[in-house]
Amino acid sequence: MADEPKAPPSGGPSEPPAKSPEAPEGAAPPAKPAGKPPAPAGKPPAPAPKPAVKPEPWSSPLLDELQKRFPEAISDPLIFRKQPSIVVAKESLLGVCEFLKSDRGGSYTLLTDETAVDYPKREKRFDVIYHLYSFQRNDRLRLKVLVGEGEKVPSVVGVWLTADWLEREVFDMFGVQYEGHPNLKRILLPDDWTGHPLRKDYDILRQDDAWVQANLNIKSGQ
Amino acid sequence: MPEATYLDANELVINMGPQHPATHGVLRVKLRLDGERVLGTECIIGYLHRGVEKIAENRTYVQFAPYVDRMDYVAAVTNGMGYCEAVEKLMGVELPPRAQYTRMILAELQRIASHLLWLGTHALDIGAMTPVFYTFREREEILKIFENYCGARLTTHAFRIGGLQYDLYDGFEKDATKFCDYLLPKIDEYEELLSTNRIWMNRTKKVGVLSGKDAIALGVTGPVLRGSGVKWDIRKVQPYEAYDKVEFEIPTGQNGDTYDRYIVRIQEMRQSVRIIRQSVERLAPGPIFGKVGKVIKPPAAEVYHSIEAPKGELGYFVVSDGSTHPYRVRVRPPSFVNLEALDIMSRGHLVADIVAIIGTLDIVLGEVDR
Amino acid sequence: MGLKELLRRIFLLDLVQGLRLTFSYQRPSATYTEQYPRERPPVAERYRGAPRLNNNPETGETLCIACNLCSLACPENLIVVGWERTEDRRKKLTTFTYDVSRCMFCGLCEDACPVDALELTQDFEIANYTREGMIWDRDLLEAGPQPVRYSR
Amino acid sequence: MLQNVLQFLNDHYLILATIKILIVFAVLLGIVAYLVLMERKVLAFMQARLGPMRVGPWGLLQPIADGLKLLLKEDIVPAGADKFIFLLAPVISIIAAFTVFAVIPFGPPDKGFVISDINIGLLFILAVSSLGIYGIILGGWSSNSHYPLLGALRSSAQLVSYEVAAGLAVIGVLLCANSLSMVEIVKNQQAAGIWNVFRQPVAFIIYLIAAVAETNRNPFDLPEAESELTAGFHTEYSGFRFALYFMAEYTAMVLVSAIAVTLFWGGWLRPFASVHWLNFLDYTPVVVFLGAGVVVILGSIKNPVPGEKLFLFAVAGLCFFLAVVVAIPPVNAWIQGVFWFVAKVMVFLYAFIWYRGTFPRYRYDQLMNVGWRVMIPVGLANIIVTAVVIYWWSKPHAAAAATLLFR
Repeated sequence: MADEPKAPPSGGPSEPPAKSPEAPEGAAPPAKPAGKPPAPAGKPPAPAPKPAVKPEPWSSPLLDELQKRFPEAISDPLIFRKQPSIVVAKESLLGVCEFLKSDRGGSYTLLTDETAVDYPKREKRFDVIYHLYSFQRNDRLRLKVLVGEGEKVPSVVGVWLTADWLEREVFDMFGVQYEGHPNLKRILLPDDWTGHPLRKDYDILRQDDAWVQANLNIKSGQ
Repeated sequence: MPEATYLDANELVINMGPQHPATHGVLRVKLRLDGERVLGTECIIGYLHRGVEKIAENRTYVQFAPYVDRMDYVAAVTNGMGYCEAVEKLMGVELPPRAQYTRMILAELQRIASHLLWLGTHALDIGAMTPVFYTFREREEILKIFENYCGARLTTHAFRIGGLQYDLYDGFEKDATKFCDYLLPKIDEYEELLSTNRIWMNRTKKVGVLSGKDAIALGVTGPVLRGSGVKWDIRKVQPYEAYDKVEFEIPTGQNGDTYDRYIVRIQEMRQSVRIIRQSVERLAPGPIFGKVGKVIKPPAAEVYHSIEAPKGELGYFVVSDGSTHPYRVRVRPPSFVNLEALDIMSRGHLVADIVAIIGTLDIVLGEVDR
Repeated sequence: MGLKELLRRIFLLDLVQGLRLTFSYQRPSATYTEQYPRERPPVAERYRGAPRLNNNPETGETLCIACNLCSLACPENLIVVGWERTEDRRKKLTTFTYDVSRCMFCGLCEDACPVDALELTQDFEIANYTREGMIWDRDLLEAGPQPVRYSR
Repeated sequence: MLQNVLQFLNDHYLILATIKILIVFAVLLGIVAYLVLMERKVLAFMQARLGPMRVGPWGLLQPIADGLKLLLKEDIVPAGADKFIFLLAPVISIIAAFTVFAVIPFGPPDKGFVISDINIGLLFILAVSSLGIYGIILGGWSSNSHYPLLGALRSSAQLVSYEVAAGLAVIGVLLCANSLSMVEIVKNQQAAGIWNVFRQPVAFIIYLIAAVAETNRNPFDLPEAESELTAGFHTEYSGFRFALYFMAEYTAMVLVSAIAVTLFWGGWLRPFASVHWLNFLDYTPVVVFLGAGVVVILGSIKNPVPGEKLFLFAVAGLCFFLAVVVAIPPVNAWIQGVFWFVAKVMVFLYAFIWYRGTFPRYRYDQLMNVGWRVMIPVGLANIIVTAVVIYWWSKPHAAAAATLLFR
């Protein structure tokens, strides 16, 4: 918690700012009993002593540089708990990544994590999320790419070697297709499994019954 | 990738695992061999996949906490700590110092326990049978402290979001210091058995070499990265809890081989002892819970929090939609990413080295597969 | 390699020091083994083992107020609390099932219980020959597990 | 009457030999079975454990339980295996291991403690013990499985290279003893008044290392390295055939220890055999049996289980009885040789277990390096030095040697 702004611990969720939280990308999961309708209301700036309860706009020299180099490609720069995040257009993802990895772009040489989040009600249902780390700046950056069903994301394996397995896992769990990945196949589930379990429309009790019956000789794994 | 050497030689394809004594669980490695020389490896994982991330979406924040213990089951305390901190970060909760130091002591004990288990099994893989029993004996002492503190030995569920469920028991400070005094001579004994032993050095030096640049490109973290000479430890560079208030050093290696990673982990145990000693001194009576309500209901936002788990960077990416259930929890498992390096590290080595390299990566399949 | 190192290697000193260590460990006081069924291991006070429903020691009536909080807290949904309303509109516990086979002993139910009725005790011998035997009803939970004490 | 029996046995050499063979075979089986228990116990103590404790007091009956278990297990032949060779291979291993004992002198030959004292004893040992490798290679190959094949390949390479080193080490002893007969080698040590280990220390160390390697024991247990090749050449074996391999390995351990004792540690000779004021050492067997009896009695007093208490009392009684028996002077004189022989072999066996409890395992290529680049050159150098020294020694004046050199 030490990289937080050292605000006095006064506000907690015990007194939530009345019913205002918006779902990050404005969609509620269908399976959630507590899902709330999106309420993209105006953003009142959080009072200074309280810890922020929602992301705020982010600005920094790096962002300016990025926006200069890739106009149109960068949107929604937000910062929350000192964690900046930007949304990158799919088409210029590779360029942005190459730039960020280079010395002038902050040398984000370590791809910490790559994952995805599913918002089935949105037009482009997947957020593919990259967490970058720069040893030089001791700083993390979150990239998001919005992808629709059936669209292909350029693979960043060429930029960060780590992405190989991480992208395979995203493909396995979400069915996000990557373009230019050397070996895009399932990693955690069996190769002939049907369905992508981490999608929101894949119920927790569901499984590939055909696969289970054929391979495990039992009626159901549940 | 090296080619087969003999005229018209057929590659020998061997399945190492999922039932194999040296693959630390249910890892299956498909080896392509030329004689005993490895031409390439392919890891086949997922035998232990339980869908932890899916489970998270169907539990409340509080209910999910016991499940994270079961990922890296030899370091349950750090797993739980990472998860609790991630949710606390999401909610903006600050912990009281007593809770912070307690967490640090237990996390460092867990780091020692994890490294001890690693050392024992790694030595066993390389053929030294005895260290595993010594290290398990020391680990037992740590588990006894855990059992006294929270009632469980392995999957501890020691912390709750916002603080600690249990205050320290009477005599905890004494137990912790006593353990520190007990452990240091034992570490010397392991070194006596292994560090200068010529067979051990032959088996580990120049095996599985990973340069610092490769290590970063492959995304490995933790002792594997530090063994390659990159002085990077999240406890130092982005301190959490009260790690910025204690003194310790980051041991690094130079050559990035299996021996260096062994030395790094041995030194890390010593540094952990230092941290425990300082933390015990600073334990003062006080509250053990930060300001959280009865119902954990973080604001709608997303946060990534990572800690230095014994195996590397353990990250939690929590997406909240403002309800009591997480919208998505992504675990960034250190073992999974480190295991990816196996292929590059093992090419051109012999079968026996594969075992040493799998051992030196310190993977736990519960975490790789989740 | 210095002369000292060279001599160490020629006279196998690196190997001898390991041999010395393992030899010294043969003293009987170094043995760490616990002869389990014969010696009972000490179990911590806070140990989370077999569940138990506590009765009021004076009246013998159950402490449980059938509030269902444990069932709600359980991540695995393995607790089923049955109750009925008495004449004075109070909840009265009728049945209580606890599926130990699915339990991961996280202690959340214990934390949730407002009256200390449900408790994870220090009993750890809860093996059973059938799956059905792992589903404990109210009587079993109040009595606690009665494992067979094996002896020779 | 007794005279007649002895005369008859002398006339019909085969009958006596057969009896001896049966005795040696039975005793060896017992030793091997209890060697396994000893290994488990000693390893356990080195590792802060207790080892087997359940079958009988202190696990003393464990070998019987192990043997029964292995006998009762299913004998599986994998599909696709070459069945005949698969079934034959363990038998080859164990026959080779047992046969060599024919020429080992367990005690003074004039008291009948050797089955057959042939004049090319050492050659016979080298020849027959090398046959054991066929069992391993054939077993690994016929299993039709990858891990056994790799184990068999490693094993053959390892045995061939270390056989050479062991042979070179033995030549040094031959030069000293001037004979290939095992009995003569011991008698030569007696005559010289010094064990060969002091005359040939380098050869002894080489032989020791080669012996560990030949028996596939840690740190050279590559053919069955469990963390690499699961179980090496006997991965596919189960039940009694596995037991045969197991027995062959432990018999080989006893064998190389016996050879090492004979060649380097004076065989059946008592320590300082030629120092007469140390003759009270002849009563060591009595002390050993008495000590064992006392230890067992103490243990039985502490043991809470009545049945085990009784058993331990019986064992202690046996120990005391044996102590009394070996105290009888003729018996004492008769038992001397074999007692010291067995005691020395035990020291070697303990060392085998000790190594296993301490060292990591060599890698295949490093093993070969040690064999070919270190052991064989050192062994050759040892032969040359020995030969030169003996030549020099045997000449009354150095001039003859000088003429030989500068002729």
